[in-house]
Amino acid sequence: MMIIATARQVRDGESVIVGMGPPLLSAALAKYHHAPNMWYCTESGPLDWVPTSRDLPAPIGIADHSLVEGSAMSGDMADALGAFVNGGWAQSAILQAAQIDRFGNLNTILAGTFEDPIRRLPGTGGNADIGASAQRVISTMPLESRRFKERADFRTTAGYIDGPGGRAEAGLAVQGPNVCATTMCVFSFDTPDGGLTGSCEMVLEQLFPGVSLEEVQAIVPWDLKVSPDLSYMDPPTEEELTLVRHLDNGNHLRPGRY
Amino acid sequence: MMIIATARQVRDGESVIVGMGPPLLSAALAKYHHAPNMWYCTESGPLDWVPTSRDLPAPIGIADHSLVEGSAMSGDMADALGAFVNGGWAQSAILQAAQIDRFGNLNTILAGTFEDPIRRLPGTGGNADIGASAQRVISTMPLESRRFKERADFRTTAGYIDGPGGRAEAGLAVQGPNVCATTMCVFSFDTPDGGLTGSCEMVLEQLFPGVSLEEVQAIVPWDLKVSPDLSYMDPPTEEELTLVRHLDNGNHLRPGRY
Amino acid sequence: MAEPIDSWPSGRSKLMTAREAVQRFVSDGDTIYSGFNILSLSLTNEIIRQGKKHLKAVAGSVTPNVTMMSIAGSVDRIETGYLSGTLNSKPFQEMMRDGRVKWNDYTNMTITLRLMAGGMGMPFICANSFLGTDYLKPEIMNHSRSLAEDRRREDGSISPPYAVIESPFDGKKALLYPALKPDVAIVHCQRADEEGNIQIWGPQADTKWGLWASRNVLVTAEEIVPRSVISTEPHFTVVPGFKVSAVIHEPWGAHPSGLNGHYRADRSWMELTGYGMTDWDSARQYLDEWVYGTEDHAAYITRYRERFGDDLLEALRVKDKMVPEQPAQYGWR
Amino acid sequence: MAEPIDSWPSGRSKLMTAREAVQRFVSDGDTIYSGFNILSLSLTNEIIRQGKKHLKAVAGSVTPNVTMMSIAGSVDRIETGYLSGTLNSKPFQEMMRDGRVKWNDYTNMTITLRLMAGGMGMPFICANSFLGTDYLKPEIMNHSRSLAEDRRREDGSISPPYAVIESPFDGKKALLYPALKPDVAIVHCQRADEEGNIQIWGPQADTKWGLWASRNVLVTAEEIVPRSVISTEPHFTVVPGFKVSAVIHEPWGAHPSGLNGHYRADRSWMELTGYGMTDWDSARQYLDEWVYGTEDHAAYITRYRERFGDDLLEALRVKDKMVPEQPAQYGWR
Repeated sequence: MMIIATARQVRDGESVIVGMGPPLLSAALAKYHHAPNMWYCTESGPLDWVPTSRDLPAPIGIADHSLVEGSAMSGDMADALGAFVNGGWAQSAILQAAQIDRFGNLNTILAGTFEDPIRRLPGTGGNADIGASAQRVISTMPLESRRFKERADFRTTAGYIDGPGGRAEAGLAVQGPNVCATTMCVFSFDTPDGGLTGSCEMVLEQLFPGVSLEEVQAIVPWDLKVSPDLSYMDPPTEEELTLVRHLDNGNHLRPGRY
Repeated sequence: MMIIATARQVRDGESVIVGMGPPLLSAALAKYHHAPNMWYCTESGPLDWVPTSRDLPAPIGIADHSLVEGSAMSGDMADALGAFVNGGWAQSAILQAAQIDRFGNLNTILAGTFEDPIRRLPGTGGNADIGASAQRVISTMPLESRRFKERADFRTTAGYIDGPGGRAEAGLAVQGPNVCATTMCVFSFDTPDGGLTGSCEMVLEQLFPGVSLEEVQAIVPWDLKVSPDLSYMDPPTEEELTLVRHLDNGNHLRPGRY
Repeated sequence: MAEPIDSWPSGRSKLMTAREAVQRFVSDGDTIYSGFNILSLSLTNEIIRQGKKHLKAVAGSVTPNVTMMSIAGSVDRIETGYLSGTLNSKPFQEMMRDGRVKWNDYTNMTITLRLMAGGMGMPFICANSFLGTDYLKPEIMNHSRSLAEDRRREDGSISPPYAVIESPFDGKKALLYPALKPDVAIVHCQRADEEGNIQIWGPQADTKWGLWASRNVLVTAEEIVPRSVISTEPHFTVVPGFKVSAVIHEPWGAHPSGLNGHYRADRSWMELTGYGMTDWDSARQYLDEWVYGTEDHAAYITRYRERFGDDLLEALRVKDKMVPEQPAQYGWR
Repeated sequence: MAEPIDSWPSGRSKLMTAREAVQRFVSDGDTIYSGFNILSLSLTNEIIRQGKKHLKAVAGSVTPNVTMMSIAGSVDRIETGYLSGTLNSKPFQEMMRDGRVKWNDYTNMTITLRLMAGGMGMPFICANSFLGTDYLKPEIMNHSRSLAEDRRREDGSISPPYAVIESPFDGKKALLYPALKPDVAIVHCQRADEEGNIQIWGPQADTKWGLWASRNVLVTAEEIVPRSVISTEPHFTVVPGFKVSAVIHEPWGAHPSGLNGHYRADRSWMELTGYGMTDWDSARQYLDEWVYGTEDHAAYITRYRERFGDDLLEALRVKDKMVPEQPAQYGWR
């Protein structure tokens, strides 16, 4: 469901920088399903991946060799993260993270504090690079209390920072997190202009079928904003489910997750 | 003679960044003649050119397509000028210029002054980049009074600037012009340590056969330093003359010049 | 205001004529990247035909087509490291002296790095190239024919063309150059597909970063090929299709300069005409006959054939092939 | 002190064994580049065998071989954007917590740019990646397990891992990262010639700049090829031979990771052993059997074949080929 909810956020014809992990699967689903003309790009260098056959599974890593066959360009990180993303050409990004907070800041580095970490995570990779510069950011992670924080244990990737004007103040482009797709619902962010005005807070947009507002609020530790047009997400179609199982090829999907 | 005198300065086995014009010919002569293992590189991207046949003429431009056939690497200016030269891997450079001065600073931009130029020249190209960073710089130009100045009309490429310590003071690596080969003689520079000490002035090292010290001093406008072991350059061998004519293919050599 | 590149949905063909491309994507006052590798005479001539004005030409080294655009009145500002074809052009020498053409000097490397910075969204980048030279003198940075006006800040002060600071890391001097972000890039390539995936081989110079840094990329291609040709040799792609605004099919598009793998430079023609730039009369003559007098590049090539015969042109075609001895394999299954 | 690369005359073969390469070019305390594309297990294991100490590992993303070198006691400092294989390694988690491994975090892009700066002789380079994050807090820059000591200046003060300045051009905030110049780079490639011309295809990541930036480059090559193979596809060369100190012929040199065009990653092996890093016992066991217990990579592969049979290894070989539909031609005559 999370994979599918994320995939549905991808628009046909847009250039997308796809982060490691589940985003690779969501983006592949979008490409096979409703966005054949999206530009599927990963940070290790392959730009505009077009699978040479519908039988191929989704890439399982950002440097997966299957990404080169069918790509329009085989470049490097200076091309993919430097020019494509930091140069401002990535219309959307799909990112996973360990934590997200009220203002959409992401944490990829550790649980706890730097001086006394509960656990060191692999780190940001290109996450911070992408969050700083992509025109539109879609984050994706399971809705769990350890992941949703009033303030992330550590901010490795800038969202709206502490609220309106935060990005401009920090010297970042006025744009930022736009969507967060989870295992129970989809959030948007309350800002009309990329973080200059509005509360810049996460807003509940869509509930998955069978999920209640209360269940979500019970997990999110702050007083959650709810969209006036809160709706239920359309259930996954047979086509989406078949595709996602085929594409995943047993790599990401785990019972009860995603 | 100037072409040959310049070529003789190239050592076998060293990496060389070859500037446009006559240096392309001198470097090719060295490669065909006594330095088969030099690394022949030009700023447009071809690195380590090895002619595929001894019948080939010298390249006539720094982006000559003949430079790609036989090269170990076909890169770009970020590789050739950025990484190879500015990164400090060019052991020698061969540069032409319109003017050189007492301390080996070069001028490639104009005769006269910026506010009242007699003539605008094409400009520095990679000359200033190379002069700033190559480990050893060989400049080459006809010995003419309009070219040899106490101070260049305009300094586009740093030599030792105003003398000892000049480069360090300016923030440049301690190294600089080492040789200037002309149509009448060869100059070295008076510094034991790349410009920290010594007078850093041009020093007459070798006279071409039949040329007198007085003839040279008559053209050079400052009181010229002369090496204690001033010598006469060995006359060009038949082999050198045959090779240089063949390699030039009628492009650079003009009667009475070079 | 030229049409922004993001008005293009992906997957849609960007094939068009040079005329349409210049109409849609080149505006008076634009900064235009046109490197010495590989010049597109087709787009150069079209810019002149459409009488575009006040363009600023930038590249590590610029080819005679920039001198041409200047003499024709389209280019009046230049930032480059090398002006190919100035020495022999009286009109151009005159324009640079009397200020009709203004300029600031950089170098092959520093323009490449400035484009790299522009392409990667950096405000500036370091290089030591001008340390110890006269270029760091304030009166030179803003000499009377410099581009100081282009660098005027909102508060009226003038931003420098390069600046020395102390490194916050080791306290040493560092010379900074501002990022360069052209409005338009014009270039010719060996091949491209309809979506604008551009493939170039041979000396690369500053091409790749010139294209990444430019807002709109207009490319003339010697060959238009299917996507599968591009994607089976993805290492030749210098910028991907989403970065490109217009693709024009233009055989002999680089003439009179050469195109690796296709044809050699037409040196006799260059010497014959020097692109007609040696004096004002020859310049006007050249422009009337070869630019205004031809409606597009096909007509230019046709006139060339009529004037000099097919043989002269065909003689330029490359005959030798450099064949990979052991072609690299990308297989993964 | 390791032997400087300029002690190599060009044109002389740099072929040697991994043992000789590590003996000659890796010294205790060195900063070593080992990117995630493509790891050289051969050189990793040899560094551990020779008991090198106090190495600092750097790369945009580092692969489990860095975790291995840390657990084996060779690496005690890391600068990277991503640590592949930390989550499941108790020993490594322990070492990062108790300070036996110190680190500062960067990102895939900023390490790539820092290597680019190092490779191009720049003191620093700009990127906005950490603006607005907690990384800019002073107490984080120099946290108790950070590499602050490595950044201590002669005057005793500590140079920051990144610094915000005001741009001298537009006055806006700019975040600077210091150049990164490793002492040694270790990498595996598809092919190289004896002189060290390295050719790599597939995802390039930060490899090229990691090699340009490093003082000594040690490369294991799946194939050693004649110069003519290199020079007929010169676009695949990532750095030229004069930049390389040692070339080692090492079939299956990237195992257990994959090599585009040759073999796939050995996932079953990775899951089976996790490079033996999950706990201290399995780590010691793995090191004893697969590193100390094998004299070189050939012995490692032989043991693998003995243990699991040839089929398991051979099954990884790539069968499909991606054939250029219209091979680019470099001809010029």
